[in-house]
Amino acid sequence: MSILINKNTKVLVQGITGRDGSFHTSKMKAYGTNVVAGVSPGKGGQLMDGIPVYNTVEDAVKATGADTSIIFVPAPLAGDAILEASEAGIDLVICISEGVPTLDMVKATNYLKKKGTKLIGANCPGLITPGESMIGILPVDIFKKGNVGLMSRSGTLTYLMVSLLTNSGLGQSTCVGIGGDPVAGLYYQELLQMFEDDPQTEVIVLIGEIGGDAEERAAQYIKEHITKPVVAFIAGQTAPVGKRMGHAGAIISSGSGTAAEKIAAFEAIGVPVARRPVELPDLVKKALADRK
Amino acid sequence: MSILINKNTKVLVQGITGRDGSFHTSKMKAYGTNVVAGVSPGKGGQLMDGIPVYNTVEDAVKATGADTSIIFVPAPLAGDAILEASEAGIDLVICISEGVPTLDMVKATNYLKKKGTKLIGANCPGLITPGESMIGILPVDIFKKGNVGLMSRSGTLTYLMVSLLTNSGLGQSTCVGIGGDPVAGLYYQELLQMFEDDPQTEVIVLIGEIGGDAEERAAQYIKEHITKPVVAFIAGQTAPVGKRMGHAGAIISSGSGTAAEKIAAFEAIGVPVARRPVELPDLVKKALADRK
Amino acid sequence: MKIHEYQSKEIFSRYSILVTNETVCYSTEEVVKATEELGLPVVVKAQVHAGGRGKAGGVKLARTMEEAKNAAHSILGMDIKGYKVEKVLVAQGVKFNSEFYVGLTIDRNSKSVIFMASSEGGVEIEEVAKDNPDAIHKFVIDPDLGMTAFLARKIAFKLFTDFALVKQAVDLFQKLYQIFLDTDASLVEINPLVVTDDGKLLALDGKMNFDDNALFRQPKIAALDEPTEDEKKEIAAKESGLTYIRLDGTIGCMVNGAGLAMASMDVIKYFGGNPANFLDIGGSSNPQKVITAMNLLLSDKNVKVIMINIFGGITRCDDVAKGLIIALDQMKVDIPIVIRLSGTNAEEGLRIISEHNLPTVNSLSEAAQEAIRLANN
Amino acid sequence: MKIHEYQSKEIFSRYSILVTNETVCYSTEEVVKATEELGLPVVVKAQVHAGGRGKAGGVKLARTMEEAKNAAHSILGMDIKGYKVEKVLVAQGVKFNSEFYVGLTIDRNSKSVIFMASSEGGVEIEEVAKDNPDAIHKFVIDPDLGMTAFLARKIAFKLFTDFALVKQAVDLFQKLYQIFLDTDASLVEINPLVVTDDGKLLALDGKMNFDDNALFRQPKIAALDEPTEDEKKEIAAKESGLTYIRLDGTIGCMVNGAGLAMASMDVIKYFGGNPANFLDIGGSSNPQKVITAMNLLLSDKNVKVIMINIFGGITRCDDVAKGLIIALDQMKVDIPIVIRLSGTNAEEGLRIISEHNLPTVNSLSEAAQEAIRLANN
Repeated sequence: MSILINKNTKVLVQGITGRDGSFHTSKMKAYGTNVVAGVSPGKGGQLMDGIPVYNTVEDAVKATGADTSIIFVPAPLAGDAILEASEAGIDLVICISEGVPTLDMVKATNYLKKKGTKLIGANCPGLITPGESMIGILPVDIFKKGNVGLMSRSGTLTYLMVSLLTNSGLGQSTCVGIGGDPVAGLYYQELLQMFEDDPQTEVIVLIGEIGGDAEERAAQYIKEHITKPVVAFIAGQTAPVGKRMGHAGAIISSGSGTAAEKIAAFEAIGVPVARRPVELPDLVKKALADRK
Repeated sequence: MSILINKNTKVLVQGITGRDGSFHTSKMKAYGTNVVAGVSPGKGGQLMDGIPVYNTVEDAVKATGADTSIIFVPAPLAGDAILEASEAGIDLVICISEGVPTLDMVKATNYLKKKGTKLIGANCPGLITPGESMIGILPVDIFKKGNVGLMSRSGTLTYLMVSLLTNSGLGQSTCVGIGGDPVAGLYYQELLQMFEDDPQTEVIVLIGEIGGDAEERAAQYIKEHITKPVVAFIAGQTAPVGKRMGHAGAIISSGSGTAAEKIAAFEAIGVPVARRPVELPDLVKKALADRK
Repeated sequence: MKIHEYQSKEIFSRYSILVTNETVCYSTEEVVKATEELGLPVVVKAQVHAGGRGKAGGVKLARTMEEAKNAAHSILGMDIKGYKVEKVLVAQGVKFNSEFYVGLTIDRNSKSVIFMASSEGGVEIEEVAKDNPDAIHKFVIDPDLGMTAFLARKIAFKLFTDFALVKQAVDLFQKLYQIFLDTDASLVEINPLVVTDDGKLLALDGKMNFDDNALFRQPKIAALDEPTEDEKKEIAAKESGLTYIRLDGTIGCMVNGAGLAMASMDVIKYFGGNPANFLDIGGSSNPQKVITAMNLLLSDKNVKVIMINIFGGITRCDDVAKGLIIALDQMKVDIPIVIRLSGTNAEEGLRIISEHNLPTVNSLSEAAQEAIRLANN
Repeated sequence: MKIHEYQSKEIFSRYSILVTNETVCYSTEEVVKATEELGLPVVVKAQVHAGGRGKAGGVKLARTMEEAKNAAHSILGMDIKGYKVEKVLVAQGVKFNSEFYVGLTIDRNSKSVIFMASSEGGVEIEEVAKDNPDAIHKFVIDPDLGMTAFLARKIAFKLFTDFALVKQAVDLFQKLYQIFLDTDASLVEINPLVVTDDGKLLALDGKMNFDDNALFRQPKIAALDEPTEDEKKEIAAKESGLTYIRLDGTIGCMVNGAGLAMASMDVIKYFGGNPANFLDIGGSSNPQKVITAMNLLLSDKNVKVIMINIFGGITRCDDVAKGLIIALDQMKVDIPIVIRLSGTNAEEGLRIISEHNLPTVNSLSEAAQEAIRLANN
């Protein structure tokens, strides 16, 4: 088992003929991801790395039965692409595009909620169920099948964390990059519940960062609903107030959204927080050993 | 039994302090309708005919548990009033106001659908379950408890029809004025199903008029889903093309929406159509006698 | 409310939709001048609030100045479905190689704005709807999303294969939807939408109708109204709280309620008579309203008899009867009147009317038959 | 992106929201002239992109011309939280009897625009949020409905009992939401919103921030940007595909990825060092980007050592190493560099770097400790 995706997931790539879209499509395909279709308006009828390209998501879904979509279109068009995927009946949308206007995400997330479509991102590296399916831009070599469920607001930091886990013999069930934007799709709460419900996952790693209060809310949710052990890391302990640290959502606004608050929230409910990335594997091992 | 309303329905009046609102509130109350609250922004705290007035629907619902709302506010404000009622958790909204802009109704009906709120109108006379509750501007004296379920796009024509039925000894389960606007709330299809499911109702009267193809769709629905006898009347056999006959929705557009088409649609599926109002009671009696 | 083609295209232009170069003209001289400025060929088109101008001879292509002059001469003053042509639109001839239909309207069933598109442009869409309904693509627009780029693309791919045209169409469709919302339209139509020889989408003709209920918040649109004489009467009636529509029969009708008014006309027709009008006086017993209504009926010289049909509901029949008596006392009515009252306090109302020596009848059928008898006298 | 108070109020004015009569001034002379025109009393307010102006002495009431002059003199040139005051706003004094707070922002949790309102206006809202959170009313705005009249009324009734004020507030709140949407704002705030002596709602102060991701479609807003020198550097970096934020430490950091960059800074801090900056060079191995990044780091005179931390993902470490070598070959770097590579092809990358006699370390902790040692040398 795993969460969200597995080897049967039928993937559609929106923006498949673009530079990033075509590059990562080939990478995904090479990993074994079941990429069934691409969409690129005006390029319907072409083939990209053997994958049929359609003008609209509706056409692609009708022709191939794709149930999951990954979006590589430029940020100004990403909100529309998310809506198109949802309207065409896609179940899970992964938006890689960085720089999507927040109000576009407000509109998109609101619509997807009504339609029951799940979204990951925008501004995220995607997700992977090691050995089965990778939908995103993740470096597949560092992942290994196992029982750690991981979610993170960051990209390369996640790769570092996953490397450390894998090198310590800790494989992963599913790793989800939830993205660095203030308004995004699936977040800690939903993913915590999915990992809780996933038999393969035995321990959950949550990698947060400054900005907003999602980590505090996650702590509350863990306290009330999660029985599996959780280990956390929070980036940005040295970030100044009022500056966006690379991610649009990583900003401390007048005294709220600091790493210290988030770390305190987790530790208050008994979730260990690694102070440095290198501490993570041991904390995970300890959590596994300590669990009832 | 009855449909939509009964003596337990707790009614809130939006626009209770206006000329029409106050007049008809007293009429409803006199009939025995359970009017529990009124709303009139800026007049919260007052009493109208003994009924407490609130500034917002939310306040009124919290204080009184009202589940049904009737709207008497001026047409430009009616769309907002419908939304307010729905957002505050009202189950059934009856909008009397005439002249509501169509795009306001598009917005309102779309929102209500998502919220699961039922709407009757706008531009309608309301509805009555004789002997239990009247929510609208209907002349209560002509109604009599019985087994005819009636729905109509018209006001005074309905009163005439109901008089004829009552005078012939045919009482009514519930009579619903669905209103004369092109975009309206509950329509034939939903009400036909409610009457079908209502044990008290033994025969259904449908009073239609020119404009749109709702009657044709109703005929199709009756054919497929309704087992109880239905009798119809269609107003506007002499209406010219391209003119709105009083009701915003009563217009024959380039050859569609004529009375002849609607009558033909009903007769094609065996629903008798009265040519003159006076023929209705006998057709209803015959339908009751003929039913299996 | 309807507006003329040229007014619709002025609105399109404001949203940067490409339309023909064109000028409105009120005389043959103006047509000549406009043709000189625009250059030949031109198309001269009657500007009236009626469909089927082409079939009626209201649209003419002019390849020479002589033809332009003749077109102007023959079209100006022409009568199209009861509308007198007082102005024509002189539009620069455009070379194009395909014609499409696009339109937006309200769909009662989905309770939404609907977008219609067809490759069979340039002909009356009602005919396409009858002969080849599958040729019209219909798309319900989700009010929460509006005309998204992806929906516009989905529609555009139904009409075009050339992606350059698809991109133009996406922009055009989004603008049309915006126009629909911004103006509280009930219909926005381009027919035909053409692809010009240089690959541009251009609105060769345009049509817009508006939601009368929303005109209060659309003062700029309301200002475009050009009612005919009959429509002016209808508007004046509306301002007095009456709904009046003139027809061509001999029996003037005065009824309370729109549905009942239609049913009353139907009953007259059923017995072989012809109603002279639709007239709904609403729910009031105000004598002034009755006087206004009477004056409306009497202003129609075809009216031979007046049939009054009132159903007392919230309004009591005795009140209505009193209003009627006061009204009739104050004016001279020299044609017969048939009065039928029923509903709340009908007996009392009938008594009041009888006391004033006015004829009353007991049923709508009787009223209609009596009115027909009197009209045929 | 932030704009000044006076710019926010100019936008409010365009939507017919009442603001104080006011003039922006760049010198004491201009302040005197503005005061003459506006009439005494006036309020002189520093225009800088920093909160807490009042506490810093950047806002002064002037009842006489002398006071106005003094206020201008003391405020112009003042430093507020690192921002030099180059202009002041001279605003006509307004008599008012109550102060409120209203603001709109994005709520991450509900993924919607949220409206905040409080009767405790005129003080910093963050303080109210801490001391008396119940005094702030929060309303999530349904994106499908927007700021409906009923929602605006619901909010207004929380602040006002006088219905005349409620009606004004409804209009004001709907306009503020429209401004938020129209400008792709991330924050719109009026604090305080006052009730003037003649019963009008007036924005005494105004604040707006904007979504950087949406500036591409907001050219008028983007044109209002007035970056400081540090911010100009950040913007220039952004244009080269880098995210750079200057801090006040001594260890220059160059990292790929925002989260990793933050974590690297945190590790430096963990071992007692101080990062000089946040610098995310993204996912590229382009030598030009490395050169630009190096130049950014070297332009900061506080930087004593450079720590490079790269995690190879899709980008391979050997490619990054080659980019680094080319970059370092092309420029003179006279401070020590500590390089840490890991992830895809890290070994090959480290070999390439070692061949060029550059120091490499094996872990982030080691890199941080080595950098601190070198910085303290």
